[in-house]
Amino acid sequence: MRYLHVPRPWYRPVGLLGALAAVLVAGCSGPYPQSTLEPRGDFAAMVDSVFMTTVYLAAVVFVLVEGALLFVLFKFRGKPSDADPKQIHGSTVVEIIWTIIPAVVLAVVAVPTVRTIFATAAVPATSPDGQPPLKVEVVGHQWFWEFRYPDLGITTANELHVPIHRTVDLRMKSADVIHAFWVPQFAGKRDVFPNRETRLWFTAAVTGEFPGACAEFCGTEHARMDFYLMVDSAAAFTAWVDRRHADSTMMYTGAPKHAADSVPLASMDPKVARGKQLFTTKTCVVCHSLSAMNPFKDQIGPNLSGIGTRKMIGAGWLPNTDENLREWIEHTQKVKPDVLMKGLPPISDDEAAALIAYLRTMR
Amino acid sequence: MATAALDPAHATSPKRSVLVDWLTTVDHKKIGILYGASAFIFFLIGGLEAEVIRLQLMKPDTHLVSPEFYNQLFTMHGTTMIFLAVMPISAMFFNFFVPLLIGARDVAFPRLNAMSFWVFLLGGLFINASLLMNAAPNGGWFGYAPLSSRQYSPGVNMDFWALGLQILGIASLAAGVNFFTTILNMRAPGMTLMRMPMFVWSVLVTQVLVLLSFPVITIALVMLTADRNFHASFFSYNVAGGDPMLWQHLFWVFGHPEVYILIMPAFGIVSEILPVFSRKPLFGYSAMVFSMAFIAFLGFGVWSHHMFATGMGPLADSFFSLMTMLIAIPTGVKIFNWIGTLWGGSLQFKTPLYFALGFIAMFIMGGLSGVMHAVAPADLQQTDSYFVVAHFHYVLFGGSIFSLTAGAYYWWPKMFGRMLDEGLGKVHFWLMLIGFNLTFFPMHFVGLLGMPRRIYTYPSGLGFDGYNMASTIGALTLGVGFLVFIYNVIRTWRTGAHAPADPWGGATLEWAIPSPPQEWNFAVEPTVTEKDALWAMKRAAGVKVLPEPPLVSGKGIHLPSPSWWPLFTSFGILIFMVGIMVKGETHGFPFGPISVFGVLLTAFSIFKWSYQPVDHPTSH
Amino acid sequence: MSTQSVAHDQPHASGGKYVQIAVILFVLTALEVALFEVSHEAGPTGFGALLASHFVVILLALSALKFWFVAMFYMHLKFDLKVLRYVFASSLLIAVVVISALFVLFTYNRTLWWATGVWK
Amino acid sequence: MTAAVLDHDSADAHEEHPTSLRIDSRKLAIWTFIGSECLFFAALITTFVIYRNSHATGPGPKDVFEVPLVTAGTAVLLFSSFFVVMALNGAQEGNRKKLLLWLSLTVLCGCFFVGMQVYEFTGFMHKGMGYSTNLFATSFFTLTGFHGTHVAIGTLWLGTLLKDAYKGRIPPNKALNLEIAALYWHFVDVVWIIIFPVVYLMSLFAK
Ligand code: HEA
Ligand code: HEA
Ligand code: HEC
Ligand code: CUA
Ligand SMILES: [Cu+2]
Repeated sequence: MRYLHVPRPWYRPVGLLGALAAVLVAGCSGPYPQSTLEPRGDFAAMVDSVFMTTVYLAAVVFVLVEGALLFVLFKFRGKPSDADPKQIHGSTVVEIIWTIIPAVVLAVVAVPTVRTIFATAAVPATSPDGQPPLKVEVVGHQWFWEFRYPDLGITTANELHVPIHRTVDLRMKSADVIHAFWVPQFAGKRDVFPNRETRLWFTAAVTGEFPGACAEFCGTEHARMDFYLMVDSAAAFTAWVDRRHADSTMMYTGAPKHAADSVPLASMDPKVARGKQLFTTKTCVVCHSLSAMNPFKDQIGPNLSGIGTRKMIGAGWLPNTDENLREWIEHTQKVKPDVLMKGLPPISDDEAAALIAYLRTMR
Repeated sequence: MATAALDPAHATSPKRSVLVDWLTTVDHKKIGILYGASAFIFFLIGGLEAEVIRLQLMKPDTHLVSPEFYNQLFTMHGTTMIFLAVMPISAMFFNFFVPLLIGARDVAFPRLNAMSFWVFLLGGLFINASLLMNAAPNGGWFGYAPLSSRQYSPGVNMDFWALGLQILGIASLAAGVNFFTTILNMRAPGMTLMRMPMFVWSVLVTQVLVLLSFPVITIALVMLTADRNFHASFFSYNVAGGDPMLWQHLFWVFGHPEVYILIMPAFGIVSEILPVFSRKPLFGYSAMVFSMAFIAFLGFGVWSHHMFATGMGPLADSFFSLMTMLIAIPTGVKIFNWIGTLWGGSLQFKTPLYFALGFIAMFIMGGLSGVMHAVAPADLQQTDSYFVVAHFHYVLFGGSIFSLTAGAYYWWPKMFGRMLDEGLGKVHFWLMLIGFNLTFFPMHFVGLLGMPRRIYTYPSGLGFDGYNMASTIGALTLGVGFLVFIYNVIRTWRTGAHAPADPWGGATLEWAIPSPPQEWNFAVEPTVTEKDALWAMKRAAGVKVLPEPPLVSGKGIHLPSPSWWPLFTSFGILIFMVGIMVKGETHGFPFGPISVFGVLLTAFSIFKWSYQPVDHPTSH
Repeated sequence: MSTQSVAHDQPHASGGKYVQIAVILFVLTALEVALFEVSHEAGPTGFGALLASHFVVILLALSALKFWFVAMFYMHLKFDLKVLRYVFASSLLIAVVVISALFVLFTYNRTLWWATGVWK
Repeated sequence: MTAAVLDHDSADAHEEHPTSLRIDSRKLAIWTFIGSECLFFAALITTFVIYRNSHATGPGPKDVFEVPLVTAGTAVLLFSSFFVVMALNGAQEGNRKKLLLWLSLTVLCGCFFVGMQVYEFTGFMHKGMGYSTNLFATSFFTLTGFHGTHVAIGTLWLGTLLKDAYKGRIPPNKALNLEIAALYWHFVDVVWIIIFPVVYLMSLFAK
């Protein structure tokens, strides 16, 4: 079985970078959920280890060279009246020495670098849990993330669920401009392009909720193109997948179990029923699907399956409260200017409340 | 001064108003000052943009500026600082000092030189005009396609950027040809290549980089303009299969050499200052020359280190990783040789030395974070985070700006004939050193803690808050530092001590002539017998400072005559580009009447120019 | 204005030489086109096919040769100052390196990565 | 900017101050410029090579290229290189007749080449290949158009020199004026030497 990473304390590198750093860190207390210094998966751990090698070496070089500089400053202070010092023009021997030493240092860095490049290049054939890697298609949109699980037949947005100890095999592309997928605690960045597929992989070693972000400048709302990585236990993941399958609307599967849709309109909570109608009349349905098994690809808006219980809305930006949801639905362009959710008919507080009630049934 | 009456330029040339004088000047010193003044104003604009950026990022969830305006701010900040501040401030030193350092009367092509300046200025004004129209470029300083394509950037914002950079490129290429030729061909007798001051070497290497890298961005910009305005699709995938990666490659084939264009002159300036203030020649002259040439050469083989996250595959990643690391070796050689120069010297702690030492100390840090970027897997975590922002400000500000400031304090007396105040200079230095580190050191941390760059705000709860607050305080400190500098300049402009010809005990030829130099530089052409030509002369004369050179009449010395044509040519070029933007959206014939007029004006001016006699004796 | 600064009296090629070069260049171009025709029409085997399989290389070599003749003789690099040769040669070197590197990056980019296996 | 605008500094225009390399600054400058131009065309050629097979929409190389026409253009350009070198020879010898003859031939060749391209391009348009029809077309037009612009500028430049020569303003001691233009002209020729096989012959050859 492959080595699974045990998280290291976040303060470890800080000690290296000196007193100033310590002062700064003291002033800036954690936690640091998006830190690259706390790897929680194998890919990030490999990267972290080669990074730490360079940090240590750089620290040594830094201390020696800056030390030499400081020494010179204090040692060779002169006065205007001093006689000229000895005029030295150089020394070949010294020159050769200080060419070779850095070369050696760099060779020491180069070896783990190349090794890690190759080690991280290809996705492992099997996961530590013995299963084949979980395929996920990532699609970057201005400005949200779409995640498709081709083998499970489901689509979701802005919340990537993966099981612990299962290697995730990400195949990524963009629906418009270039974005970059980044969950710092699990893997480095990978750009997503409109015209080619890029790949990335990682295996989560702990469960929990971890923020991720778009790291390539992609237009007005680049700052707010975040998402969450949800690492579930194996059982929780299976439950989540079942839920997604079951929660698909009648339209597509004919046999929904949980969603409000399974209840005939007449017997539904009237507010929910109204929301369900509004979802169509207010054109939401044009851009959004409520079904994780939506066969229509490339919709304009994020898939809303399970939106009722998602942690965040607005691409990992706003907590998913009724209040925020209402703001979002009524004043999208104020909450997040320029997003493509525009041109909706005006929506009153009442209607928004109904819509929210309906969306809350999407669990 | 008694000799003032002898000044023949005023005695005999036809009386021209001051304005006309500056508009038509071909004197490399005046052009240098023009470069410096415009570039400094652009620097203040870029700095002000940075201050707004910092105020916006001071606290989480701030809404000081809109997301759209924030994007314009950092794009303009980056573009301004690189193309309109650091490059032209360097150009100020090239212009003013290269001819003086090599003992020449002027550059090889004085009118071309004037044109370079005017094209640069008009290009800079053109880009900045977009701010007034509320349509400043908003796609980042490397304008990645397809975000910069018409589809995703429908306004004129990125037209300003693409066409503006195109204009600036023309200025740089013309200057590149000019200075390359000047340095190789206009040296005073005896000034062999290996006797040239290190600054001149750095300029030569810089020009080689300009000449070989700017054409690539020119073509890339032509293609971007074609995409945006002529319905092409070089970089937009959706129309006919174009590849956004091509833009990235072309941009960085230019972009990486460009960062060395920004740092080479800084290397040169420091290499001039350290010997003078340690009273000891530069350690390892030839190693310094070769390392610079080597850096420049390697600089053309590392561009893809900006693209590790694009997934180029392990072989390409490894190649570019290793090539990038190699650059640390020649750069290390330079650092060590500077320390070697100081070693055993008699350090005179004047302001220029402060800044030069600040440069070395800060640049090492920027270089080390550069090497961390070069480690491709680690860079996957660092790229597009604030760690990169920290890296490049350590090399650009800690490197280029520190060194250029050192150069300003060092050469100010020669340029303007007044000494800047030492006390204020040192206040400036400490404010800058502290402010700089307070601004940019925390960015290493906040980057590693996961803060992406180019975000207009961030939520609290990710641990970014304190670091950003520190950065903002640092940036304001930097601002105060520059206010002190401005105050210093204003205060000493009229009341500062008069600068003697050789205030620092200089090693190079510019200190042999009066401060400021007379129009013809050297009344008698110097003959050079050794490196550090002036030190050699002083040693031969057995003195520490040569006697003040008298102001002399330049009777009979031929100087290039002023000309309007460079200015008109520049306007032609500007009008051509504006024409593309204005008429950019029509099908059919790509160039509208405005562009055609621009081309005609350019052609006409060049024609008149090439038939205009080139020189006039200073008196008849 | 006297523009002719100190003349360096190196031997220049003569008119006769220029004619020779012109002929060579012409022949080489004809060769290129002929080569193109032959390999274009070529069947799967035989001399034509052999040529066809090395078409790109041969063509590049021929144009490099032409390039060399023009640069060396018509542009006088053979007789002129060494510096000029260095200026041109180093620019060409960088240009060729950049072209080749970009070509490789674009052509083999994906293969290099996917070739490492497992991506299926 | 071409060397037409490269003027002279007084300092090196005078005999008492020979230049450091003992050559005229303008000659060094034009070579520097040519070096820089190598990178211009490198970027353009790279783009073309990368995109030459991107013609899913609209015509591709096989549908439009006419080798005989371009061969003629190539030959003309090669000859013009020869002509201009002969003209320079004439100028250096002070042989005005020779100068005028060969120089006018050169200018004619330039005009012919530009004409050839205009004809070729119009033909392409008629075959349904506009500038933005597909990427092959766009990069083809950009590359050859850029080259064509160079030829046009060179022709204009040589034209003004022809006028000067006609007025007897190119005595042997000013042959350099022509030499510089000729260097530029040769370079433009040399670029075509690369373009012809790479763009035409090889694209036709590829599957
Ligand atoms: C003045 C400009 C300048 C300079 C000089 C440098 C110098 C270097 N840069 Fe930097 N760089 C930039 C400006 C500059 N850079 C900019 C603007 C960007 C960002 C662009 C953008 O995205 O907007 C960037 C980005 C950048 C990246 C891409 C990061 C990313 O976006 O993912 C990389 C990656 O390799 C890199 C590497 C280097 C290296 C290795 C050096 C080396 O040259 C440094 C060499 C110096 C030293 C190493 C220190 C001294 C040496 C010693 C004391 C010897 C001993 C040392 C060792 C043994 C290690 N730089
Ligand atoms: C030489 C180049 C250079 C220089 C000198 C600077 C100087 C500064 N830079 Fe900049 N910077 C870049 C080049 C440079 N930068 C580039 C290339 C980018 C990338 C852009 C992109 O992503 O596209 C960038 C991006 C960048 C960012 C990241 C933006 C983002 O990604 O969202 C930030 C954030 O803090 C920043 C800050 C600063 C600050 C505070 C200064 C300060 O050092 C400025 C100090 C100067 C002044 C303060 C002006 C002078 C003083 C006055 C005008 C007096 C008035 C002062 C007050 C009112 C206080 N810069
Ligand atoms: C024109 C297309 C369009 C229409 C119509 C539309 N939306 Fe959206 N919606 C979007 C887009 C695009 C986003 C992603 C915005 C972003 O975060 O960048 C979005 C995001 C959302 C989100 C947040 C999802 C998340 O996970 O971040 C909710 C909730 C939502 N829309 C609800 C609605 C409702 C309710 C309606 C109808 C009243 C509606 N939308 C109509 C395009 C649309
Ligand atoms: Cu998507 Cu930034
Ligand atoms: Cu770089």
